[in-house]
Amino acid sequence: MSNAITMIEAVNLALARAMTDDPDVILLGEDIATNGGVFRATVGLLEQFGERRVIDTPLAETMIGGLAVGMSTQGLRPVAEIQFMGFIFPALDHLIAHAARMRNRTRGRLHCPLVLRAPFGGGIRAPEHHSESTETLMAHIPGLRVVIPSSPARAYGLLLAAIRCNDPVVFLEPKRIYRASKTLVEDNGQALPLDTCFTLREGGDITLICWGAVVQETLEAATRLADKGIGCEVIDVATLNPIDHDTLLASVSRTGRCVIIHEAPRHGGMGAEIAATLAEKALLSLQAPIRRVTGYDAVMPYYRNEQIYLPSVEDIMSAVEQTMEFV
Amino acid sequence: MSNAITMIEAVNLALARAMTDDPDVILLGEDIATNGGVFRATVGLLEQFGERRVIDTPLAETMIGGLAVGMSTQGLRPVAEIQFMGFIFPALDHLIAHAARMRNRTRGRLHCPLVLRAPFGGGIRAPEHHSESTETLMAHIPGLRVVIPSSPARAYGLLLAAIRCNDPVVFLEPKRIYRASKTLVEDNGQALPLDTCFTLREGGDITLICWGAVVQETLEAATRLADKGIGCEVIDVATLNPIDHDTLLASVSRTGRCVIIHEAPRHGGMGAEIAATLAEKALLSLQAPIRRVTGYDAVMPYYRNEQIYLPSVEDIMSAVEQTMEFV
Amino acid sequence: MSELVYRGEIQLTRYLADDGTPLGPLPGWAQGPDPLTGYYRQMVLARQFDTKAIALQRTGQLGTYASLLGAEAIDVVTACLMQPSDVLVPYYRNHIMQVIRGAEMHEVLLYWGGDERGNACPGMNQDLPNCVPIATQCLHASGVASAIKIRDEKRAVLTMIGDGGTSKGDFMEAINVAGAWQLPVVFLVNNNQWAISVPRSRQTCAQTLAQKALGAGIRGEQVDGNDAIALHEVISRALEQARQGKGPTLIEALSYRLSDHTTADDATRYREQSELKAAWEREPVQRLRNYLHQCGHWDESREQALLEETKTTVQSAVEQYLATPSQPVDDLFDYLYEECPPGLAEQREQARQKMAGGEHHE
Amino acid sequence: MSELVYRGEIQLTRYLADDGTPLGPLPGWAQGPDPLTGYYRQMVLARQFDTKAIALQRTGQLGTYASLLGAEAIDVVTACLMQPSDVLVPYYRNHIMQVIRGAEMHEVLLYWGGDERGNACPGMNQDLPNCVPIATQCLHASGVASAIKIRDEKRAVLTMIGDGGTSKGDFMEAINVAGAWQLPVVFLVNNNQWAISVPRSRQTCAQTLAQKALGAGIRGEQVDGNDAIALHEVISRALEQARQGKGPTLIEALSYRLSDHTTADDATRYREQSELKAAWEREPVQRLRNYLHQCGHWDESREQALLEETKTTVQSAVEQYLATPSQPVDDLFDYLYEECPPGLAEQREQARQKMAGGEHHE
Ligand SMILES: Cc1ncc(C[n+]2csc(CCOP(=O)(O)OP(=O)(O)O)c2C)c(N)n1
Ligand SMILES: Cc1ncc(C[n+]2csc(CCOP(=O)(O)OP(=O)(O)O)c2C)c(N)n1
Ligand SMILES: [Mg+2]
Ligand SMILES: [Mg+2]
Repeated sequence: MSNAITMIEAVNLALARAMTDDPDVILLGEDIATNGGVFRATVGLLEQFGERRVIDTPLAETMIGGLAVGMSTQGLRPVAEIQFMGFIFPALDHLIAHAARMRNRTRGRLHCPLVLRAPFGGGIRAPEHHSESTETLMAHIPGLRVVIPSSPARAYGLLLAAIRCNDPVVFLEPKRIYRASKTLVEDNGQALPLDTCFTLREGGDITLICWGAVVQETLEAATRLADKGIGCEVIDVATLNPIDHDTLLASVSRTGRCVIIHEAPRHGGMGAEIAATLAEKALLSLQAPIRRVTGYDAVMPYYRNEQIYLPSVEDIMSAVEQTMEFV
Repeated sequence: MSNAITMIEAVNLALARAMTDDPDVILLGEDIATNGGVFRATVGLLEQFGERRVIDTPLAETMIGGLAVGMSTQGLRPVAEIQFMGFIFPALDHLIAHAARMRNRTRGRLHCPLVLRAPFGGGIRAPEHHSESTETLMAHIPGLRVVIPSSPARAYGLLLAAIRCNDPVVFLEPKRIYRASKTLVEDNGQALPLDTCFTLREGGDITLICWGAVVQETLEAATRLADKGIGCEVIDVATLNPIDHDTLLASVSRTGRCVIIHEAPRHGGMGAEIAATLAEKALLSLQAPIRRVTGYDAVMPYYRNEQIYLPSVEDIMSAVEQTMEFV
Repeated sequence: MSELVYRGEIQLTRYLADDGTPLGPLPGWAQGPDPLTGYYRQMVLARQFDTKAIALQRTGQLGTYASLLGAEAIDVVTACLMQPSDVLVPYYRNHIMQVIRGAEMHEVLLYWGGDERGNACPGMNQDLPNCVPIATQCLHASGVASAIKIRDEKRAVLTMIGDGGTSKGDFMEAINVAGAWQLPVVFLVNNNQWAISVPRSRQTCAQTLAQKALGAGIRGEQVDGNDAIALHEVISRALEQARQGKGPTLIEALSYRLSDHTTADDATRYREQSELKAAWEREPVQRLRNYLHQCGHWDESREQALLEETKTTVQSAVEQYLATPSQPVDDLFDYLYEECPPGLAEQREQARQKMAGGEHHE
Repeated sequence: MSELVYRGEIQLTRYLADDGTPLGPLPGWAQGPDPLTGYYRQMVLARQFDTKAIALQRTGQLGTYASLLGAEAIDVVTACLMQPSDVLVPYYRNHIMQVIRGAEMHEVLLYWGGDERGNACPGMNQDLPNCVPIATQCLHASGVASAIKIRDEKRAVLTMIGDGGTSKGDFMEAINVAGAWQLPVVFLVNNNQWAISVPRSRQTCAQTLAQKALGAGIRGEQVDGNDAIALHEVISRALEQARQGKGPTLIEALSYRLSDHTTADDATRYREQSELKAAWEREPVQRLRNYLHQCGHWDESREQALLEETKTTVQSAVEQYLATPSQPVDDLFDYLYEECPPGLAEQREQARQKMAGGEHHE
């Protein structure tokens, strides 16, 4: 059966499916059980799977990270929720110092098949600390996989993949598009690959590389630019570590032009890694400098001004046009 | 009076000078008082400045970060030590969510003039977690300054600058070269700028950009390459946020070739930011792809194998030679 | 063979029954009209403010807002007992406390209206701004108290935290170091029984939150957080001990979150109406009004006048809030570093153009 | 008006005086040769191992090493009381514990010799590896215990931590959730009085570390960590309660770090010789030997035989350690992900060439 559902519903569907398929999958986090999560990602799962498997934790993110590490060494597959990415920092120690290293440290004797989910990004008029994009902090860490869906179908397929993966996965959900659109998602239990980008639109003039909520703006910009005769290839990177550089490289080698779009601050953002790798490996194909359309290197403003901070369709179009004009 | 001293002695000298000049400078950390720090960075300071200003804390890094934030809002200038960078993660929340934002959050009413010092990097045969380079995690954060000295004189001048700066500064000390050499350092109380790179060697053929302990290997490679007729310009970035892109750009525009060297993993390392910016702004000057010589995207191995992980003089020479051969 | 090496105890202080009648002899000061009528006036103001803020949110004129309904006595009594030279390190539910400490009411609205100026509050001196990441403020409070102790001053720091927040390491590290260093700080737990949807009983199996003090070796006590008289006694003593260099205290104030967690929350999803109803029988404003009525310090006409007066105060704050123009685009950039670095200045220029050009770049 | 709402107590258990004489009646089991002579044998082995490891470090054949001198009774008794199906979550000072749990002694040396295989220890089943970041292991222990509880198994988890580590939020969050969820876990604090150079008294003003349990609402007790009989009593009870679903226990074992913190440390910089000397009067190995002598379960000839035997055991482990070739370069890359991703495989190839070419590329 397939249904038109939102991205948050797709997350819920994938969780339910994973829990049905595998009794070792358990959920933990703040307000995820009775309340079904502050965004309702886990709604109904307590009723369906019981309180042994859908667990409201005390309020402590370091603890959530540490518990997930301990549980996963014993063969459980904890899917832990951090309520907002702005509160993930206390859990980083356990992700970096333990989850990412357990298999390596024990030469394969133990491993940490855990998933840490967190909504992230701006645009929902939330209070301070509820709108940041700090995926770089995790994507830079060897051993962690960092995955970001940008549609209901990819949320479903990638979350299933993340849960089944025997490596620790940080699964970041762009909450601005939790309910942006409904699309058909078949609950067929099929995972999507964690090691490939998704080409969402083909085009021959320029490659637009993006992830997260700005995939929407990027696609919109591509549509509008098509009217102006510019053919944009739009690629959703989706997995930021390890990155599927091959797909990106193939596209940019063909188009010769590239704009990278993300919401995180530019300085040291993952756009830099992509641009650096492309510039290294495709230098001779490049017909113009690779531009980045990103958040500013400033603190995410409180919500009144957040639209100034977020990359807009116009920002993307302008960057594309400038890149196209470069000779 | 100027004396030939090691880098760790220069750190000690700068701390003593700053404390002498300003009664608001206080030190806190684990084992920094009676023991003088596990690397002896703070040796003698308890005796000189008393236990009100040189404070052994309970064992808790989150606490060290949080205390420093609180203290600094009241006009103290805490210089906190994290014993090893591998234990900095619990303090990140206070750095990212508070220190980096306090001025912005209060529209200038309060600020956090704190310094967080931590030794970092590999090469001293230390146990697990004692050898990593995770500067990206802090350099990516708007509002934090990240400074890395690579000689006794720069340690002295940059640490003074960091302490006097009204922004929060993460001061990372490459411990492999704590005692690598002694050079003359004048205790003249003069700070070095936090917003410029340091050109350590001039050369016309290629620009080598680096920071931290590998500055030594880079300089050594440059010397050896000079014998082969390759003129290397060596630039120590020193401050990773905000980066002085102008100096880098000017050099690379001139040489047309560039290799970036750092110890941190490549993926999402700060080398990517530098390469991406150079490739964007100096594309037409580039005669060859910008290569990065870095740590692997793997966990830092235990010490028996750490030399495999660390960039070597030969690695740098080889990257330079390949870059020079590119046509 | 076992020997007893440690014993710790926790006391609960209360003076007024749920309906405002004294449970026994009261402290002398509580017989007169001051400071209790003053407290009462502020508590009513707090409640008016709260009602209005929720209305603004419901009509799209304010962002997500965290109500203080049920915490009026704790907020007001504490703020009134603090001296200007003391330092408040608030959490995100201390609206009236901040106003009493020097914030403008419209600034509080600006904060919840998504404007950084609402956290600036020049009137608050060295007080810290609102703190969203749970429990982190406790370490800041210990840091502020360290500064005071290092400088040998006679000032107290007070910080507030919710029941949920006491599960977090930051809180426990903060009370521990406060004990180790005998810092002049008071940790005030607003135990309103819920952390969003998680009840107090699920945070910890400790019978009281106050006993967390025993783990840190510091004084800990419980107080009825709906009882202004008990709050006054317990908090003033703790503040005074802090100022006198007699070390930190952890106070657990028993209250009840009468509202949803925030306007983004719907508490009917997870808690029983009956529990809420019962809590309304114990609430602080009515209780103090009853007591003041019994003493003859309050009557219906004063009540009406107060309602008028507070309505006007709130209304004028709302107007000032609504009339506040947004910050200029430069303000996104100019407060981050002491001096805006060149790269950021470039981005500021881009942002200026983005706004000026209505998004139309060349 | 105040009423008492909570009272908590901490007991200290000990059976043997410093010189090994019973302080009163002993448990029945402690009269026979077993398990005490077994404990004693392992404690002597531990000490031999420790001496040898330090010697290896001093001669450049081992990296920085953390001595267990003074913690032999805690390590040995605990390890012997744990069942194979229980899970150990060690810190970095539990060498003999790991050996008793199934690690090979040469693996322990490999770990301190900078080789990941020293943390692999296939013999340790589901036990966790050495943990360097202080206190983080406590949360892992609670996580492991959660898995056991979720699966409704009758197994216990035990984790160890130092006195210094009890100041860290991880520890406090771990004991709190263990209480909230009534997890089958034992937190064993090796209070050896020092955290590198920081004395126990500076970590906290709590009179005991055991009372931190009260803050979490769980059982807490002190035990003489130099007294094998007391350790056996207290730890076996706590493990059994955990296995029976009766919840967690925090045990503070009072010991003394007779060595430097690690071989990289020089304790004479910060602690008095007299304190160290006094501690040697209470140390666990001599104390148990004295007791066993008194009972007639031990004598000089057995002692000599044991010393010979343990020396041989240690020596052969050392030989095996020194004969172990380094890991191939691929091992830097192959254990990180379940499957090595393409980008990393490329780097592996570079590393292979770097090593093969003696650093000469192309
Ligand atoms: C570190 C962190 N985690 C999660 C949140 C999201 N959050 C905001 S309030 C709250 C519950 C707080 O409950 P409590 O401490 O009891 O305070 P109350 O709001 O009830 O006054 C949560 C989980 C947060 N702000 N910070
Ligand atoms: C999070 C963290 N901070 C600092 C260190 C450095 N360090 C290693 S051992 C130690 C002292 C630990 O003392 P204690 O907990 O009493 O254990 P002991 O070594 O005395 O057994 C410190 C500070 C660390 N390993 N981890
Ligand atoms: Mg609450
Ligand atoms: Mg210790």
